[in-house]
Amino acid sequence: MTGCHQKWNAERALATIRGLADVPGALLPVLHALHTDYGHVPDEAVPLIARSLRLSEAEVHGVISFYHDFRRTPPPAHTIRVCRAEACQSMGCEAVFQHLDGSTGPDLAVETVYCLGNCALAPAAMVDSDLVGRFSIAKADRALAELGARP
Amino acid sequence: MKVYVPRDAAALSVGAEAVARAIARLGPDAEIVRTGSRGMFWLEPLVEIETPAGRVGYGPVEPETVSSIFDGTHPNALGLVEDLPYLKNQERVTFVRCGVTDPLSIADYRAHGGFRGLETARNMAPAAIVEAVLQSGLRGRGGAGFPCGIKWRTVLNEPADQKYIVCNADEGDSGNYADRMLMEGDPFLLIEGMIIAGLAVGANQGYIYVRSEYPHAFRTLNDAVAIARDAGYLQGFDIDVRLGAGAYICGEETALLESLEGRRGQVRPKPPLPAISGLFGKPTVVNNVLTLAAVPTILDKGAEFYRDLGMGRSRGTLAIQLAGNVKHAGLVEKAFGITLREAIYDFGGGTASGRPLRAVQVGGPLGAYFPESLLDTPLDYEAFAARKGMLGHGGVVVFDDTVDLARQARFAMEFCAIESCGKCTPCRVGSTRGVETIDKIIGTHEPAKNLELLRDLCDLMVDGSLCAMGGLTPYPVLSALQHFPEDFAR
Amino acid sequence: MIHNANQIAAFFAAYPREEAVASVEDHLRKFWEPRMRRQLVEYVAGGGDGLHDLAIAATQRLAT
Amino acid sequence: MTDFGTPKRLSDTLVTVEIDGKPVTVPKGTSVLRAAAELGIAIPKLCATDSLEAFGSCRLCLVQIEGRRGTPASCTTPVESGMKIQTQSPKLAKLRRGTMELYISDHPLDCLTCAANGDCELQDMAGAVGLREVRYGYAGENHLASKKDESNPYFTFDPAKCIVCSRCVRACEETQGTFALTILGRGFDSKVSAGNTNFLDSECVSCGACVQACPTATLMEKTVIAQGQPEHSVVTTCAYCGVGCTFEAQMQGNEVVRMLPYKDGKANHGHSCVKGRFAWGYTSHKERVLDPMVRARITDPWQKVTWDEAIRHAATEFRRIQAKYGRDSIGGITSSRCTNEETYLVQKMIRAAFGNNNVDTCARVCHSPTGYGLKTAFGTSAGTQDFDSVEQADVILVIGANPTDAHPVFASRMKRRLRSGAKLIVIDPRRIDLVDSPHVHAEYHLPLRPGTNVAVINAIAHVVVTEGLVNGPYVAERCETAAFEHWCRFIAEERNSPEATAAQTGVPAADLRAAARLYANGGNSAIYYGLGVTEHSQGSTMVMGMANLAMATGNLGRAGVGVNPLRGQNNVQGACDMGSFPHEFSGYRHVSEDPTRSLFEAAWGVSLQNEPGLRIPNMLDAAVDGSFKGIYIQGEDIAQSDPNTHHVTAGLAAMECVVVQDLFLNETASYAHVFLPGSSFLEKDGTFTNAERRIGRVRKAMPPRNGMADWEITMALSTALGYTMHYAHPSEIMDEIARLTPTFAGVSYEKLDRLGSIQWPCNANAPEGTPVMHIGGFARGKGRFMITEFIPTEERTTPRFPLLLTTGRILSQYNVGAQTRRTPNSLWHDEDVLEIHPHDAEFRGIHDGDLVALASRAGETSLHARVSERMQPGVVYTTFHHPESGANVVTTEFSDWATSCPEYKVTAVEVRKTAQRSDWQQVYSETRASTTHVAGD
Repeated sequence: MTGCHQKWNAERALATIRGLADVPGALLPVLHALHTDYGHVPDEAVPLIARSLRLSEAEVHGVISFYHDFRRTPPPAHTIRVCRAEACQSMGCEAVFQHLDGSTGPDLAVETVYCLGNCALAPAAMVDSDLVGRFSIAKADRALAELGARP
Repeated sequence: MKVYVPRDAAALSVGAEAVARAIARLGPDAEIVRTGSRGMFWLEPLVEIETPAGRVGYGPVEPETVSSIFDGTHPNALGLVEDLPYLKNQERVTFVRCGVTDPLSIADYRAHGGFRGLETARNMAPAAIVEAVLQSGLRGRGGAGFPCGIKWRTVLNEPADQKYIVCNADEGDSGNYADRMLMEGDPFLLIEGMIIAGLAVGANQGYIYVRSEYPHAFRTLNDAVAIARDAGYLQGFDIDVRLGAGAYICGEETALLESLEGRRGQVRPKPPLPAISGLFGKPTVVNNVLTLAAVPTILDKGAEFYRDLGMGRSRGTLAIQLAGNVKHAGLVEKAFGITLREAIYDFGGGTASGRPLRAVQVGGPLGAYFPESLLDTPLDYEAFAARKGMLGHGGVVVFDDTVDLARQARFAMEFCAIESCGKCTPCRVGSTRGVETIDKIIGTHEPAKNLELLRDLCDLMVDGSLCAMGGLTPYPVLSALQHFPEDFAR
Repeated sequence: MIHNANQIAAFFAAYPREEAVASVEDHLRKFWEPRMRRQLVEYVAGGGDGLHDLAIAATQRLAT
Repeated sequence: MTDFGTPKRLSDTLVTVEIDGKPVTVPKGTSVLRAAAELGIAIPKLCATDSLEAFGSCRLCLVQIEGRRGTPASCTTPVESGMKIQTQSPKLAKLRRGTMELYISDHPLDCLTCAANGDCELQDMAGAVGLREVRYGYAGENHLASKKDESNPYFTFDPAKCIVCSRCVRACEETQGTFALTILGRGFDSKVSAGNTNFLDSECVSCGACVQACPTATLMEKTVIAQGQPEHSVVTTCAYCGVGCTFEAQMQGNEVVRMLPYKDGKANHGHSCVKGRFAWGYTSHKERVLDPMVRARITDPWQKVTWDEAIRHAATEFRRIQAKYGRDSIGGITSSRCTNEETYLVQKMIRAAFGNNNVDTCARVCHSPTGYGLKTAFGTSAGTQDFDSVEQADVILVIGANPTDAHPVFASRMKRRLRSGAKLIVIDPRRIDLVDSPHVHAEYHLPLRPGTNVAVINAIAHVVVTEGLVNGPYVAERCETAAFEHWCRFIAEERNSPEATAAQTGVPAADLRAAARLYANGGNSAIYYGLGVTEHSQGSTMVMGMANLAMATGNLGRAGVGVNPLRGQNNVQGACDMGSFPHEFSGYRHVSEDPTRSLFEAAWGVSLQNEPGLRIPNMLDAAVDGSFKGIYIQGEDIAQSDPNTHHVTAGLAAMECVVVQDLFLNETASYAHVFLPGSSFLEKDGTFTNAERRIGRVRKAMPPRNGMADWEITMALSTALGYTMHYAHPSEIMDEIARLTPTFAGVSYEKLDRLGSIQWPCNANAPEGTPVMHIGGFARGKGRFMITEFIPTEERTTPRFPLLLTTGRILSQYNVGAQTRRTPNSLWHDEDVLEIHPHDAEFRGIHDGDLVALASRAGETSLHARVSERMQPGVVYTTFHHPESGANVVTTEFSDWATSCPEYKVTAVEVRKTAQRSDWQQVYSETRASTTHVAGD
C-alpha cells in the first residue's frame, strides 16, 4: 500500500477521474482512486475533479475535508492505526497507544481509529494494511521493528 | 483431506494466513478451504478437519503447532465443532453458513440452502414479498428497530421511475462486528437479500456502503458481487459496492445517502423519509446488513418460522456480539429474549481479566452503560428502552472493575465531538461543551453546578439534535451518571 | 447605401417578384430617411450599377 | 419585511392546522414554521429563511405536536391536516435557551461595536429566547481567533462570528447557483470556506447572496462596517442590465450605505449580481462631472459655465446650424440607461423642437432586429414571456447569449430550473459557462461558426418540418396558412438540412438533429437569446427564424415557452417603447400613420414630420458627407460602443455642435462642444422597462449631485429652443405617455406604487399588465412565417484576415465600462483580453499573456492574449469594456439589412504577436488627454 504510490501525473489522473466520472455519486470513488494512486489527493487534482464531475472546487474541498480518510499531503511510509473505541478501551488499548505515540516520525504515523470490527480480539490495530488482534505493547514493538520505523 | 481455515479478518488478525501457509507446506495433500469465521474468536485461528464423523476443530492454532493437527495431538483439540456448547446452544439462522462454507463459492452457497429464498420470491408478486416480510416481524437490525415490512411497503407504493436498495454496511459501533463477519463469511446471503428487496419494491439498483475500516469485507463483497453477476444473478438488479471514507456519521442513513451521492456526509432532515425521497431523490430502501440477510430465510422458510422466534415485538434472532473484556468473545445468534447475564456468563464465560464485571455497554458508543444489577435485562428492544438503554445492533462490551465511568462518559462526548457531522448545533457545539463540562466535574470545579449543566445539555442533545448521533450520545453519559455517580466524585 | 439596399433586396428575393418588389419598396419607405431615398433614386437614374434588380425595381417605384 | 422562514409552496390542496389554538389554512407542503408566521406567530429561528429550503440545523424552531414524540423542528416539518401545534412551552423555552447558550459560548461578545448591531438575527434570537447567562463560560474551545478575510472589495468574512448555519453556502447554491462556498471540516471544526482559499481568489462571483443570507456580521458589506446601519431606504430599480432588478437603496441621509436586492422585486425575487449589488460607487466617483461645460473647439480646454449658459449655448448653436444647413441637419440620441420619461422627452424634443425625426437610440446597435423581427412575426416588438416563465420550461434553448455574465440574476434562475430537470441547448460559437458548469450542463452545444445563425435555425426548422414535428393544430389555428405553407416548402428544401449546412456552420448534423428533436418534443421549450443573434448582417432574419421555429412547434402563448430577448441595457426595451426610433412614435407606431401623428400633433401643439429620420449610422454618414452638423447625445458613448471607431469619430469630428449629457467625460465627449453633466439613477424619479416588458419605478434616493435630473435638463434645452415644456414631476410625463400610447394606457405612478411593477401591455384589456403575451392569439392576429433565406455576410475570412472576431461582455464589467470601471469591479477585469484557441495561438507563436496585434480591414489595436479552450479554432473573442482596448476600432461598418444593427459578432481579423501598441492606441492616448482637459483643474 504505502511506498508504492505514483508520482503526480495530471494526464493519468484526469484519465482516472474521467473513467469514474459517469458513476452515480462519483466523488468518493474518484477520491479513493486517487488515494490508491498517489496516497493522497494532491491540490492539483481538485480542479480536474471539479471540472470532470461538474462540481465546484469548493464542493470538492468540502468533501475531502469531511472524511478523515482523505489526505491532502503524501502519507508517511508507514501507518499504525490503533483502535481506541470502547471495546478496545476495555482491554487496555490506551497504554498501547501511549506507548506508540512517541514513535511518530516522518516514516511513521500513529493514528487513532474508532473500531476496526475486531472487538472480540481487542485491542485491535491496523499496521499498514494488516489487521492485528490482541494488540499489545510487545506486538507493537515487534511491528515497529518489522517496519524499521523505530526512531 | 479437507482442512478449513478461516479467511475472516479477525482470524487473519491473529495469524490465520500463516497457519494456512503452514498447512499447505506440511500437508501437501490437504485440500484447504478458506471459510468465514464461526464467530468463536477466542479460538481463532480455528482450524477444522473434515472427518467421517464431522468437522473436528483445533484452536487456537499457531503455525508452529500445525503439524500436530494432522495426527490429532494438538493440545487445543476441540472435538466436533458443531458439538461445542457455544455453537450448539445458539439458534443460527442468519449465520448458519458462516465459518462453514467458502464465502466465495456459489456452489457451496447453493449446497447449503442458498438462493432458495430468492427462488420463492421470484414466483411471488412484489406485494406478497413485502407482506411476508411484514408478517415475519423483522425489524431493522441497524439499531432503531423499525419494522422492515412497513418501510418496504412505503417504497413499493411510491410511484417512481427509479428506486434503490441501499445496504447500510457502515457498521462503526464499537463492540459490533456481526455485519463484517457476515459480509466476509457469507456475502451471497446479503446479495440474495438485496435482490429479493429489489423484487419486492421494484428497484433495479442496489448499493452496499461499506466502511473503509473493513477492507477485507469490501474485497470479499466486490468479489462476491462479480461472481454473482457472472452467474447471472444480477440481471435486472445490479449491485455496486461503495467504500466509505472514515466518517462514523455515515452509518446514519441520510448521511449515508449524502455520502453515496458524493457529498459531505451531513444528516438530512426527515421528512422526507428515504423511503419516499432517498438516494438521488428517489424512493429508497435503506437496510442494515443483517436485516437484508434475514430476508432470504423468511422467504425460504416462511414468515411464521421467523416470527416464531423471539419475544414481544422483537421477532427472529439477534446477533449478540460479545466483545471487550470477556473471556469467550464472539458471536452468539439467539432468538431475542435471553438475558444479558446469560449472554455474558453462559456464553462469554465472564471477564477476560478474571476481575469482577463492573459495567456493560450494549448497542455501541451511543448505548447505555449498565451496571451488574441490570444484567438480567432480556435482550429485547423494548426491555432495553425501558431501562434507558438501547439494544442497538446487539454489541455487548464488557468492562471489569478497572473502568472509570466518568472517563467513559467523557469519551462518549468526545466521540460525538470527533464524529459529529457538524450540522446541528446541539451536537456540533454541545458535544465539545459536554467534554469540557465533564472535565470540570472530574476536576471538581463547581461540580454541582456543572452536573446540572451537564444534565441540561444532555436533555438538549436528546430533544434537540437533528439525528440519533447527537440524540443518543447522552445515553452513555446519563447512564454513567445514574449508575456510577461515585466515579464523577473521585 | 448600395450594400444595404442589396441586403434588403436579397432578403425579399425569396418571395414572388411582385411581392418582393413591393416589400423592398415598403421597407425603403418605412425606414429610410428621404435624403437616403433620394440618393438611391438618383443612383438608379444614373444606371444603378451593382444594385440588385429588385432594389432597382423598388427604387424606380419610389421615384414615382 | 416578514421572513416566513421557508419558501412559499404552491399547491391546490389546502391543509388546516391549529397553531397555539389558532386555526390556519395553508397549501400542502408548507412548513409548520411558515404556517405559524402566516398567523403572525414568530417561532425563533436562525438557519431558516424564506429564500432558502429548510435545513434544520439551528434547532431553535422546535415545536411540540400533539400525538407526536419529541420536539420536531418546525422548519422541516410540513403541515398535516388536523395537526395541533404548540410553539411555546417551558420545555421548548428551555431547549431554545440551551441552544442559544451553546451558540453564544462560541461567539464574540462585542455586540456594541459590531457592524451588525441592531441588524443581527443572532442578537435578536438571544433576546427572543431570554438568554441570560452562558453557564459554559467563554474559556472553552472556540473559533474566536479565526482570521478575517477582507480580500473581497465589497464585503468581509469574519469566521469568528460565524454560527455555521450554512445560509451563505445554501444561498450560493440555491439562489446563485455558483456553489463557491462550502463547509470545511466537520463537527466542531466545521467552518464556512470559499474552498481552501480567500473569497477574492475563489470561484465566488460576488453576487452578494451570501452576505444577504448571513444572519450575523460574519459576512458584512464593507460600507456598512465603515458607515454603520442605514436609517431609511428607498425602493428602486437597478440601472445595469436588462434584468431590471428591484433594489432597496439603504441610506443614511443622502449617502447610500448599501444596495440590497428587494425580496418583492418581481424580476429578481431578492437576488442580485456584483454590479447592481455592489458596483454603485461610480455615482460618487471623483471623475464624475458636476458642472456644465462648453468649448469652441474640441482641442480647447473645457470651460465651466452655469446651467443657463450651457443650455443657452447649446440651443443657440442648434438653431444656428439649422438656419445654416437646414432643419434636418441636427438630431439626437436617446439613452437606454435613462428613464422612460427622460427618453420620451428627448424624442419629443427632437420631433417637436428640432422639428425632424432624427432620433435614434442605442438599441440600434443591440436589439433593433428584435423589434423588427418580432413585430413582423407576432405584431409586438418585445419578448413574449416574463422571467418567472422559465420555471415552467422543460427545454431551454440559449442562442447567442451568455446569461451568466451578461444577465447573471436571470441566469441564476435559469440554472436553478436546469438543476431541477429542464434540459439545455446552447447555440454559441464559444463554450460559455452554461455549457458545462457545476451542476449544470448543456444536453447539446452547437458551436457554430460566427455568422451562420440563420443556417443553423433553418436547419433546426428543417428537421422539425421534415421529421413531422410541426404542431399542426397550433399552426392551423394560430398562424397565416399561406405564409406557413410557403415557409414549409422553403424550409424543407434539402439545402436547409443539417447535413447540407454542416460544412458551413461547423455544427455536426447529428447533434443538430438531436437538439431539434429535443426542442420540438421536450415539452415546454423556451428560446432565450442575446446579441449573438441580433448583431449580424442577418440579425432580423435570425429573429424571424426563431419566431418561425417557435410558432411551428407551438411554443408561444403560454408560460414556459416563448421567444425571449435578453436585453442588454436596463432600459433598452423602454427606450424602444418610448418612440426613440426615427420611424416610429411611442408604442411602435409609424410616423407616417396619420391618425397617430395627429394625436401627437394635437397633444404637443406642433406639426410633425411624416417621414422617417436618420438612424445613428446614417447620421454619422451624413455628418461625414456634410449634411448633418449637430447632435444631442444623452447617456450614450458612441465613440466607444459603436462599430468602426474611425468612422464614428470622423463623423463626430465633422459636426459643429456636439452636446453630450453624461456622468463622465466619456469617449464621445472628447468630440463634444457642450457637456451637460447627467445624474445617476439614484438621483431621479422615473421608470425603467426591463427585458420582460416590466415597468419598474426608479425612485430618487438623493437629490441630483449635478443639480438637475436628466429630464429637467432636456426640458430646459427644449424650452431654450423655443418649445416650452413644463412638467413638475416625471409622473406627469408618464401620464402623457399613457394618454398617447395604447399599450401604456393603464400605467400610472399610483398603480406602479400599488403593484410594484407592471408588464405592458397595460390597458383596459389588461389593467394589471401582461406577463405572458400572445395567449390565445397573436398581437397582430395570425402569426406570420417569414422566409428566412440564409444570406451569408460579406465579411469573410481571407488569407490576410483568416480568423473571425466576435465580441461580448464579462460579468464584472458593464458595456463601455463607464460605471463599472470606476468601481472595484475592475479587480476582476482590469483590461480586455483576446481569447484565442490553443491551436491558433500555437500556430502564431502566441503564449498566454502575450501582447498581440488584432487587425481587420477597419483598423488595428493590440491586446493581451488569453489562450482558452472555450474558443473554437479560427475564432477569437474580446470584450469592449475599456476604451483603450479599441475593440471597435477593428469592427466594421457591416450591419443588419433591416435595422442597421452593426455586425459586431463577425469581423475577419488577423492576430500576431507584437511588441508595441497600435497606431490608433498611441494616437488615442495622446489625444484623449488633450480633449478632456478642463480649464482650472
